[in-house]
Amino acid sequence: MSIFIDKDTKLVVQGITGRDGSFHTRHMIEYGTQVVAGVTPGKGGQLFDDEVPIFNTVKDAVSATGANTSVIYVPARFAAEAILEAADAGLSLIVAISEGIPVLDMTRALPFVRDAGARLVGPNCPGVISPGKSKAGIIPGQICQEGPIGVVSRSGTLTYEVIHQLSKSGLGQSSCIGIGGDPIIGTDFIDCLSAFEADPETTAIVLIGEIGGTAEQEAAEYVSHSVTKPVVGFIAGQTAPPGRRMGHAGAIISGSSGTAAEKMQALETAGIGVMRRPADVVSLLREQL
Amino acid sequence: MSIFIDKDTKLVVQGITGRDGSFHTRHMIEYGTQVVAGVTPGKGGQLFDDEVPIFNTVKDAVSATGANTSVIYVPARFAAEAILEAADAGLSLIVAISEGIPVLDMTRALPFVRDAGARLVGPNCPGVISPGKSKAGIIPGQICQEGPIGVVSRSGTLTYEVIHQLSKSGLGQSSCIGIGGDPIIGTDFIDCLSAFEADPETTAIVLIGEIGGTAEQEAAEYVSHSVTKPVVGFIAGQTAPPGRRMGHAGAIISGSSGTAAEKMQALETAGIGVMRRPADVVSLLREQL
Amino acid sequence: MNLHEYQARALLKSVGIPVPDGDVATTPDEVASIAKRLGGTVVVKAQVHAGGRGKAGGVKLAKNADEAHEHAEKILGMQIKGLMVEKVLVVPAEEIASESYIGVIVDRASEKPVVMVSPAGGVDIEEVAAQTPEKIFKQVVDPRYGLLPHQAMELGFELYGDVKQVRQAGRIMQLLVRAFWNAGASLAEINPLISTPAGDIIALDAKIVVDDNELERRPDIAQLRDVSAEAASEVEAREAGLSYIQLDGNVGCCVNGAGLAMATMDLVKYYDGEPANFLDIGGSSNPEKVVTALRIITSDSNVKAILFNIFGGITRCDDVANGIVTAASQIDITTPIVIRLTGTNEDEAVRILRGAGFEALTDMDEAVQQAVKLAREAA
Amino acid sequence: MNLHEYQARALLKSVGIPVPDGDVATTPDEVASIAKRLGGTVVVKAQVHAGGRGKAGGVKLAKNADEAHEHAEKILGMQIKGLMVEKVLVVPAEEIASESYIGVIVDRASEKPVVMVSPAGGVDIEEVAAQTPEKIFKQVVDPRYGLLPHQAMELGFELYGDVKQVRQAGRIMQLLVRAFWNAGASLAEINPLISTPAGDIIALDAKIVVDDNELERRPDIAQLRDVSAEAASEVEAREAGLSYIQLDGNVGCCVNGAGLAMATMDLVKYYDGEPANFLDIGGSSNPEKVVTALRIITSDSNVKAILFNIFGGITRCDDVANGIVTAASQIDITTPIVIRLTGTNEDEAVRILRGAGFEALTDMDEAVQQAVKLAREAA
Repeated sequence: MSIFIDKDTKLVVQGITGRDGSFHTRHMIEYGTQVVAGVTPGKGGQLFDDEVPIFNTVKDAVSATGANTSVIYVPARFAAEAILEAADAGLSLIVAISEGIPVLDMTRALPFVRDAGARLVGPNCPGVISPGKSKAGIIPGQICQEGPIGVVSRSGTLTYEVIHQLSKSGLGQSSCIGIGGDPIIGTDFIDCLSAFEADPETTAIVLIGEIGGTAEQEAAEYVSHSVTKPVVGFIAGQTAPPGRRMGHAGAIISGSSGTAAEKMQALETAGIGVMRRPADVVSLLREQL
Repeated sequence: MSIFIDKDTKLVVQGITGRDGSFHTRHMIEYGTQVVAGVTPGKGGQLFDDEVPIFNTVKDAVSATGANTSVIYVPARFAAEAILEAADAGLSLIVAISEGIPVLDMTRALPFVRDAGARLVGPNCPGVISPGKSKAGIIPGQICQEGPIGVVSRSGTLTYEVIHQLSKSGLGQSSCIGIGGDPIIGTDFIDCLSAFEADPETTAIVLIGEIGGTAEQEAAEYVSHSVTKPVVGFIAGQTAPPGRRMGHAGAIISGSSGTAAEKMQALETAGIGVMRRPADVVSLLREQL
Repeated sequence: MNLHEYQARALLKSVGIPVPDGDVATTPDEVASIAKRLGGTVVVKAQVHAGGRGKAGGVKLAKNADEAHEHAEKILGMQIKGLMVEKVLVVPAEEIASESYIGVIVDRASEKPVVMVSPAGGVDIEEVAAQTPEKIFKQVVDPRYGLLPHQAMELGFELYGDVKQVRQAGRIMQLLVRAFWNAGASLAEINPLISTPAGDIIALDAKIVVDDNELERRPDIAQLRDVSAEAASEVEAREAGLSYIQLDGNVGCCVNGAGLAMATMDLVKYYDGEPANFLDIGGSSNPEKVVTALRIITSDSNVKAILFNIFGGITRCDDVANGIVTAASQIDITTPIVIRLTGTNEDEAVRILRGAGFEALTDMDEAVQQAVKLAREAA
Repeated sequence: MNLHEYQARALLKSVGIPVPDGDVATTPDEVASIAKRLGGTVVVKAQVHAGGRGKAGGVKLAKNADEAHEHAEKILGMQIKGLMVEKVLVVPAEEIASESYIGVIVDRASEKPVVMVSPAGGVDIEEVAAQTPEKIFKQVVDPRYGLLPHQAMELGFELYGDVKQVRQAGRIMQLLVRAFWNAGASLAEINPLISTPAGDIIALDAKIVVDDNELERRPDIAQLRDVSAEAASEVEAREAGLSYIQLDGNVGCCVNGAGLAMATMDLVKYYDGEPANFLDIGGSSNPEKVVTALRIITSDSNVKAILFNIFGGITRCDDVANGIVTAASQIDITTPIVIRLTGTNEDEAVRILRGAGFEALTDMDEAVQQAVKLAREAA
């Protein structure tokens, strides 16, 4: 088992012929993902790398291939519309990798996605990987290993660092979800915690947060009453100055709210093992398992 | 029993101090309706006719009085916004009497009403009356009589004519619903047929349609498989020329569709007794009861 | 309210939809000068609210300005389906590689605007829908989002194979939805939408129907109304707040409420009479409206009997009675009048009418039968 | 991106929000001439991206043009929270009957913009929220509908008793939401929104923060950026596509990915060091970016050791290694460099680095500890 994606995931890649799209499509296929279609308007009827059929529209791709999941690599200025197209075509899972989507575009796109009954992961995220099964996004497959740890994170390379520490120590992962670093995202910590809690293969959960907003505090509150599995957590940005955007649009301390200290406090209060540094993940998990 | 409104209906009147609003509020109170509040921005704190408290906003009216139903008499250019305000305030039933609301306003307002979980009756309708219990709208109370006949209609005075025929013959009504003469309305024939079918007090249903659109055909189809009670129907506009709007915005034959002949045919096919003239309602009902 | 082609194309142009150059004219000289300016072959098109202008001789090709002048002389002033041609549109004749249809209508079923497109353009779209429905493609527009780019593209791929043309057509669809919204339309269509041999997509003919309820808040659109294209009596009625449609019969009807007005006409027919009109005086009780209504009905020389059918609700029967009495004193009415009144203030109304020598009935069937009989006797 | 008050008020004015007359100036003479034109008492306000301008002496009342000139001489060129004042806004002093707050922010919880209002205006709204939360009223805005008239009225009734003022304030809220949208803002606020003794409602001070992701499609807003209000190194970084924030420490950090960059800074601190900066070179593998990053880090004289922390995913370790080697050949780097690389093309990277005389580590903790130690030794 795993969450969100598995062997049955049939993926359509929006922006398959773009620079990022083609690069990562090859990696996803190499990893064993069922990439059933690509979409680039005007290239309908062609084949990507002589194997993946390209369609003009997501709708065409879905009706021809039965794709159930989309991954989006189109440039930021077209990405919100790509999300709408995916939702409109009836996909149940949409993974938006694109970074730099204006937040107001997302305030308009999200109600559409929710009305369509789809799940959006991202935007501005590394995507989802269920080691040994399927990958929708950019998380390097070679650092992952099948196993019982669920990983959910607002970050990209920091997540790889943590996954790397886990795999090095023989702690494989059920699924790793990058939920994205923007202020408004489709899937939050709680959605993933709830899915990991329900996933019989997952025995413990790693939560990687950062400064800005209150998502980690809400996740901690949720863990305290609704998650029975051990959870360990990390918060990046303990040394970040207030009022400055730390790369991610969502990583900003506004006034006195959204600091790492308050988040780490919330995790501790909820009984979550708090990592002081990424390398702590292994020892903390071993303690709890 | 009755449908949509009854003795427990607590009504707020939007536009209570306007010409139409004040006139009909008095009639509704006289009829025994629980008119618990009125709304006119800027007149909050005053009393209407020394008895009904006026509020600045529907939200205030609801929180102070527990109103569950609104009736709207504001001018057409403000009416769609009044509908949104009522839905936003959490009312479960909104009866919009106002005539002349642009149809594009309604295409935008209706999704909002539906998302809020409210039922809209109208616009451009005479409203709802449950004889002996409550009245939200402008149907003259004195022509109605308590009894077992459910009446649903796209028209105003034509409905009064039919109710008048029924009452004269001792056939009282459970509820009478004017669904409105516009192309886009909140509650359609099928909603009312389904409610009448479920209402134990209603033993037979009168459906009054007119030219334009396909609502009567769909209602007939619905009756054929989902209504067990006797239904009789009338279609106004047998002599209407094509392409001309017959008063109501929705009463227009476009090309060859929406004619009275095709609608009467559909009613007959569904086993509905078709009235040739309003006065036939009594004899047809007597046949079927 | 229907707009003329030249008005509709101006609205399309204002949102950025490509339309051919050209202009509207009311005289053959103007037509010739436009044709001269445009150069080459032009089309002279009658501007009337009627379909089938081409078959009726209202659309003509002209190789040069002189020929355009000749055609204009014939077209201006001609009658098409009973409507006098007072204006013509002069545009360059375009070379056509393909013809499509795109339109936006308010759809009752989805409760939203719907964009309809078809690669079978240039012909009556209702016929396409009836004969080859598989050639019609639809997209419901959520008014909270407008026509989304991918939805426009999806439709565009049904019309064209080349992605550049798909994008052009998609853009035009989005602009058409905007024009539809700007005008407060219930219908906006381009038929045909053509592609030229050079590959450009152009709107060759346009039709827009505006929702009458929008006119109050859109004075710019309201002033496009061409009263010369309507019956004078209908214009007068509208200005008085009455809803009136002239028909061919001899029983003049004056009713409160549109449904009851239709049912009254139907009942006239049921009793073998012919209604002369649809007339709804509306819900208000203004006696002045009744006077205007009677003036309009009596000005129709076909009318041989007048039938009032009033069900008092908001409308007060005594107000209507006063209106009838006032009208009778102001207008010389020779046509017999049958009056049916029931409901609010019925008794007072009967008293007023009797005082002025009118009879008043309370039963609708009885009144209609009497009016039909009187009309037959007078004919 | 923060806008200056004078820029924000221009945006408010452009959508129709009433703001006082007035203008921006860069010299005392300009200030005097604006004050003269305005007549009466004026306010001279420093234009800097910092709160507490009043307390710092950056906002002064002047009874006439001469006094305005005097004040301007002092304010122009002064430092407020480390920022030099280069411009002042000169506006008439308004008589104030009441002060309110209205603002629009993007709210993460509702995933939508939220309008916040408070009758306690003119003071820091965060303090109001902390001390007297019952004085803050909120309305979530569905971006598909905008702030609806009744929602604006509901908020307006929380601020004013008079329905005319409620309508004015409600209208201003709707316009503020429009300005927020037009600017691609993440925050737009008017504080205070005042009522005058005559009853008018006016925006006396305005603040707008723009979402950086909006700037690409809004060149009109992007050109409002005041680079003089930013550290030169941060401007250079942004233009090179790097995300850089200067801090006070001595360990310069160069990392791929924002989360890992923060975690690296945190780890420096964990090992008792002080990070000199946040620097994210992003996901791409362009060696040029690495060169620019090194140039920026080395230009900070506080930096005593440089730490690279690269987790190769999309970023290829060999590209980063090439960047480091190129930079070392172009820039005279005397600061010790500690390099940690792991992931994509790690082996090739190590080969390149060793070839150029650099050591390469693979463990993050080890690298951080070494960099902290080197910085301490050099200090």
